[in-house]
Amino acid sequence: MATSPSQFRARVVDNRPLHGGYFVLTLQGPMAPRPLDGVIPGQFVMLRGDWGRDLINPRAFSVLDASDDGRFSVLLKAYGRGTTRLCHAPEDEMLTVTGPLGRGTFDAPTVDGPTQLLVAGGVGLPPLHLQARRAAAAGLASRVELLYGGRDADDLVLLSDLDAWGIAVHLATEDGSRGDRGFVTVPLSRRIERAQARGEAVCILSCGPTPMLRAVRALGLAQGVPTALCLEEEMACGFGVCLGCAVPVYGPKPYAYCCTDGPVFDAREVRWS
Amino acid sequence: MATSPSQFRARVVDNRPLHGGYFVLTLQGPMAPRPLDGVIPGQFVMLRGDWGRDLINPRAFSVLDASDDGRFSVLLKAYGRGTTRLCHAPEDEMLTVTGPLGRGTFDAPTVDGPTQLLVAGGVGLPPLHLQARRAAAAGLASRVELLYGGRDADDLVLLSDLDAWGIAVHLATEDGSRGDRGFVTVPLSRRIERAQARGEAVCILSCGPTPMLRAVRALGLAQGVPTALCLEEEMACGFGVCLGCAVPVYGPKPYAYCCTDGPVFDAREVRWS
Amino acid sequence: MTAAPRPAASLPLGGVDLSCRFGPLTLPHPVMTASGCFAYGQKFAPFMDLRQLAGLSTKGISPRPRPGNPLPRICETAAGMLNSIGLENVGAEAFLSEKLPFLADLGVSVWVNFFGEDADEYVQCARMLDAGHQRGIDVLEMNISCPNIKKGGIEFGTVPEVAHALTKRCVEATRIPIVVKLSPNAADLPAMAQAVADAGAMGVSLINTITGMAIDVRTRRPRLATTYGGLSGAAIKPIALRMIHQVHRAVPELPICGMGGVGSGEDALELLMAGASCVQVGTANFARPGGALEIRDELRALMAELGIARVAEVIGCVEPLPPEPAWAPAPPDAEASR
Amino acid sequence: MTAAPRPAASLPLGGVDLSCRFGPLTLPHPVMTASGCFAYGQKFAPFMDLRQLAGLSTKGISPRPRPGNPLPRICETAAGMLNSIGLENVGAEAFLSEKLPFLADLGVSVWVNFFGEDADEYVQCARMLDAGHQRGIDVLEMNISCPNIKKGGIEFGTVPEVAHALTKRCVEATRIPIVVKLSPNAADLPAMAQAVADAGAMGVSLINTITGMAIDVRTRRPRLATTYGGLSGAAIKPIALRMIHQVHRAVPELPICGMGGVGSGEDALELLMAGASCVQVGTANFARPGGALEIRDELRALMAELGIARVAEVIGCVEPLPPEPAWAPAPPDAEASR
Ligand SMILES: Cc1cc2nc3c(=O)[nH]c(=O)nc-3n(C[C@H](O)[C@H](O)[C@H](O)COP(=O)(O)OP(=O)(O)OC[C@H]3O[C@@H](n4cnc5c(N)ncnc54)[C@H](O)[C@@H]3O)c2cc1C
Ligand SMILES: Cc1cc2nc3c(=O)[nH]c(=O)nc-3n(C[C@H](O)[C@H](O)[C@H](O)COP(=O)(O)OP(=O)(O)OC[C@H]3O[C@@H](n4cnc5c(N)ncnc54)[C@H](O)[C@@H]3O)c2cc1C
Ligand SMILES: Cc1cc2nc3c(=O)[nH]c(=O)nc-3n(C[C@H](O)[C@H](O)[C@H](O)COP(=O)(O)O)c2cc1C
Ligand SMILES: Cc1cc2nc3c(=O)[nH]c(=O)nc-3n(C[C@H](O)[C@H](O)[C@H](O)COP(=O)(O)O)c2cc1C
Ligand code: FES
Ligand code: FES
Repeated sequence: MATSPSQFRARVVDNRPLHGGYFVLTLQGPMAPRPLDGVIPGQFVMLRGDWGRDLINPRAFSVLDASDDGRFSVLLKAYGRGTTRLCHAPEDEMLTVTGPLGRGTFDAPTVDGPTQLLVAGGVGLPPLHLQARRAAAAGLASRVELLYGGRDADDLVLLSDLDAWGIAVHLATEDGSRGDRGFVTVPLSRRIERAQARGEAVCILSCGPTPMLRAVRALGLAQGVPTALCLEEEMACGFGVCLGCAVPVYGPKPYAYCCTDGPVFDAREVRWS
Repeated sequence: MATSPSQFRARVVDNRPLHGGYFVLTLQGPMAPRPLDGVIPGQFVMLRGDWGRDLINPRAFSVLDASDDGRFSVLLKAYGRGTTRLCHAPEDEMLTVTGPLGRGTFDAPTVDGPTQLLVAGGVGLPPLHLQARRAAAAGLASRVELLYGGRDADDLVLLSDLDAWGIAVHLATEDGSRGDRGFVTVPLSRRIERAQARGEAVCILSCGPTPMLRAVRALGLAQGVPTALCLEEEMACGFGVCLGCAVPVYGPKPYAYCCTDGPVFDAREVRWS
Repeated sequence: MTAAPRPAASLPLGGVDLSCRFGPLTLPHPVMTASGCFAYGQKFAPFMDLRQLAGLSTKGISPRPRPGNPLPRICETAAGMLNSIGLENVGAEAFLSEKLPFLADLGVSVWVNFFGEDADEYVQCARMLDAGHQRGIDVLEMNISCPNIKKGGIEFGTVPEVAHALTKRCVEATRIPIVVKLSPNAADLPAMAQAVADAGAMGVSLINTITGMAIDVRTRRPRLATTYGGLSGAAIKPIALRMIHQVHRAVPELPICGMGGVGSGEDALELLMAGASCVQVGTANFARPGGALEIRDELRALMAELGIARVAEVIGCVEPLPPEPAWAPAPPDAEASR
Repeated sequence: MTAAPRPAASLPLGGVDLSCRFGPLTLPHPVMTASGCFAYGQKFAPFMDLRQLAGLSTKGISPRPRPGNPLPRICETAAGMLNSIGLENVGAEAFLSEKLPFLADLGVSVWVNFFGEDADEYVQCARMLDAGHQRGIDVLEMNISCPNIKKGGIEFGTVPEVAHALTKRCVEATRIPIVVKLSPNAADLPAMAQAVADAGAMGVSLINTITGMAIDVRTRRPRLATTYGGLSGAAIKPIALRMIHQVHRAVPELPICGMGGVGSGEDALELLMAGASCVQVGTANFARPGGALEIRDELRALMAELGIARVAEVIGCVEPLPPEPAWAPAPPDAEASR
């Protein structure tokens, strides 16, 4: 687990448009201490610009990467008012950042642990991208594989990074323009079947739109594959005080909290129909 | 009176900082028809950026100038949230403009009419600046004189224009850093005395902060000088429908409307203590 | 984010029928303009084709002309504004002779908002305006909710029995259908709606502005001369939606004209889904004098996108989210799934 | 713009005394944090020095722990947000054993917000929390206004007689002073305030959230699982100011803890001038976890700028604007001035 969270100001040093409407927003935070040192895949930050009295709450974004020069980045796509503003944040704009947040995160891969199937969709890529980056840096590139789904080829971003790290990638697009035609569950079930056929231990780490996570969960549960889901719930605070980000769970209490207990949850624990 | 008002989009082509916190914001409006053709000194526009759900109403600004290439400008200073945003409006930002608005405006000077004493303060300069510009263009520069007050020398802007047009200028600053020390009423009463001493017919056209207008009104009434005041009232619509911009008056009805009956009113008519 | 988007085939723009009904009235689309935010219509002529509106509600009319309140009368607040105009108006007589002919010519639904300082004045006003029956006035919108007049106003708007009695007298005083504009300051809106429906109101309008205040800390004075004023704009939309929904659930057969913070086609659709049969655009007219028709166009485009063919389909259509699976200390198939 | 700025010599920052009183309590400054927006305090420790707060109000406590409402529980609105947390809390027992010791150590004013599902539960809760008397609990803030529980809640908050009886029973059940948090959904706030004051409440807190709703037009579902939720944030500040002012005018001796949209020192000063003796910061804590202390600093700076030496000087100081000169068809000295 990373250091305790703080709130700080950060400057936009780059806001790079990718294809498909995605942006990589890079921020320069303070240098001493560097608030995001030791950030773990799945952890997130809350971002807000000086937006005045409307858009009162900050928005949650998974950390895509944090480097030791105090910079860090997030992957964005315009969804509503807040993300639209952030996609247009010009260089040098100052944002207010709270983080790193989130306690429940992805387990790191190990030499003899199960192969980690990183299942991503849309803006759910960052925690898995960071997981892959860390795995590669630790010489464990072969222990993780990315399964990545989108609407079309344009909807799949940052693939060259995975290539560079030597990580196996399985793609799916709804229109068939790249990889399998269909949802990411198509390559995922094939991959699980293959693993089961040869007795390979695998686990699923997944992040993406909720309908995708539901399908991944169903598949993981049905196939008996340990499945960790990185959830998105509407958040006001991000640090456990508003109780807005409840996740229905099985367990001693009916709700857990996405921001402090998660955002990563065991698929069995999540109380979804 | 200028053409009937319309609402249109205009692009920021220049936002020039002057000293003292003032900005001249220049906008490019449509070309055919040019909405501000024939604008009269005292008329104004309502401006609003794409500000979302906060700052719901547009802000009123006197027209500083409108040229026949469809451009027009306003003089700004940061006062509250709206003017602060406009002072920072970057080039190419699109604003929504309604105008030209205001029916009651300043009378043009004439060869044999009274000398017009244009009494300005702060962001009240534009209608008088435009009045002076028009007078000069009509070869009547000698029929108008500008009396202009500010906190300090920095607070007096666009003076070189008046010089270039050959218009007499009398200045006053509260700290005495330029012109008379004190309020603009100091040079104004001196000028009125001089006029009265030599039997010169003068009238006052004034625009500026309300405390200044009160003082100018008191002076004008006391000296029996015809006085026209360009008022600022809080406005929601600018075209006579919200009834927010009421001006207390003597006359058949207790209130007139700054946006449609004004913004210029006869000082005698205004019901101020 | 548990609600899966409802799958719906989108429609061509032409496949959307915006026409709708408000009780006995048929409207070409559901977007009107709100009282006090549209004056008597004329001043919007430079900005829009008034004939394309579904209808409009006039500034509130009283039996005699009223001068309105001292200034300042308005001030902006977060995502809203306060006003204390004081129901300034030309009076019923001048309205009928000077303003109505222009409105009658437009061919849109003309709602005349009216009020009095006491019950007798309400009745008197309804009687005077009855002269507009079949001469241009389609609805009398009885404002029992204005926070800005001294006598009456508020009390009519908060006590069901008082509202019932007043409505009954006014309904009897005119042949023009009456729609009662309820006060959001009432504690029990459904009871108010039922009371005026029982008294013969054709429908209700809601919501009017909510009483609020702002202070200039530099002068230590209220920002409005009357201290209190009415809050309108985007800020109050959540309250409007709640009240429309409550009233629609409680008195489903009573048509509701909804208003409060409508500034886009999506806002309009939200109000319709909460239970409004049509909507009025108020404060948004100030910043966008042609806004009501833009909102109509946005509504059409959004309905097309969402595959909604007719307005009637969605009035009050909002339904609770499906329940979560029941909680248990362990997942139902904990063993099976291991 | 008729009000001339009040001339006042500015003060050095050190010339401002922020200390203030709330009934018998002395506070180092008037800025507390609000119930439900500050959990049990601990989670803010990474972001601020909690000891510098004037005080804090805990999440609402009930006799037994409560799990809270299904999701979604929150949604943003124009300059505000809706919540329907459902008063999730650890229960009085766990609060006393697990949360109170940490709070008691801070040396700030600890207000424990509490509620029950019915009158007996309220009394039971007050009795249980009485164990915190002189062990860290300074005030019991009785929430009779939560829109998010099924039984009780709203009704206690809108009928003066019911509120009076409930307050009386709770006051008798504990040695800790009781401050009643009133419902903004009540039609007559001054009557509510008088009723609870008569029953022995030390003061009142207002306002709680205002019941509202939002709809997702794509799914045709409410944005909150419970359909309705409570509106908070900047959007409601004008309503909070009006209610604080009304209650302060009607019951001037009753201390008011004000909240609703406070996000800056200027907002805090507005609430004080309307009649609050201290303020609580709610929703603003989410975006700015250290915000309450920033607001205190802004308040100090603003008071210095405006030459306000002590908080007590400005509580309820707002006064009506001076009247306009009387209207007449012609100016009083029309001839003289020609
Ligand atoms: C832990 C976590 C990590 C996330 N990581 C990313 C990321 O890396 N990249 C990215 O683009 N998006 C990410 N999201 C989603 C992102 O936070 C939302 O898309 C964003 O808040 C929407 O804000 P908006 O103003 O554009 O939308 P609006 O609909 O205008 O927002 C209204 C409110 O709803 C909330 N909201 C709406 N949708 C979501 C959602 N899906 N999740 C949470 N809150 C929501 C907003 O925060 C805001 O409070 C993440 C969300 C969570 C919870
Ligand atoms: C006819 C007319 C001409 C004007 N010409 C100019 C000009 O040329 N240059 C310039 O800088 N300013 C001018 N003003 C004043 C300008 O409109 C206000 O300063 C501006 O509206 C303040 O907005 P804000 O958001 O910065 O302030 P805020 O205080 O945040 O505004 C809140 C609300 O109050 C209104 N408001 C506040 N102060 C004034 C005021 N003095 N007059 C009218 N409304 C006010 C705003 O419009 C807004 O609705 C003019 C005003 C009028 C009525
Ligand atoms: C300046 C102003 C004046 C108003 N005058 C009236 C009125 O005379 N009669 C009335 O019933 N409502 C009046 N209203 C209320 C509006 O008709 C409408 O109910 C309310 O503003 C909410 O809608 P909105 O948020 O779209 O403005 C007025 C509102 C404003 C802002
Ligand atoms: C998420 C949330 C939870 C709340 N929970 C409580 C509560 O448990 N008890 C209570 O009395 N008020 C509760 N409130 C109301 C606040 O204490 C406060 O009265 C209200 O939000 C207005 O202040 P604000 O605009 O500063 O948020 C809650 C508010 C929010 C936003
Ligand atoms: S976002 Fe506030 S508790 Fe999780
Ligand atoms: S600003 Fe609306 S009537 Fe003048």
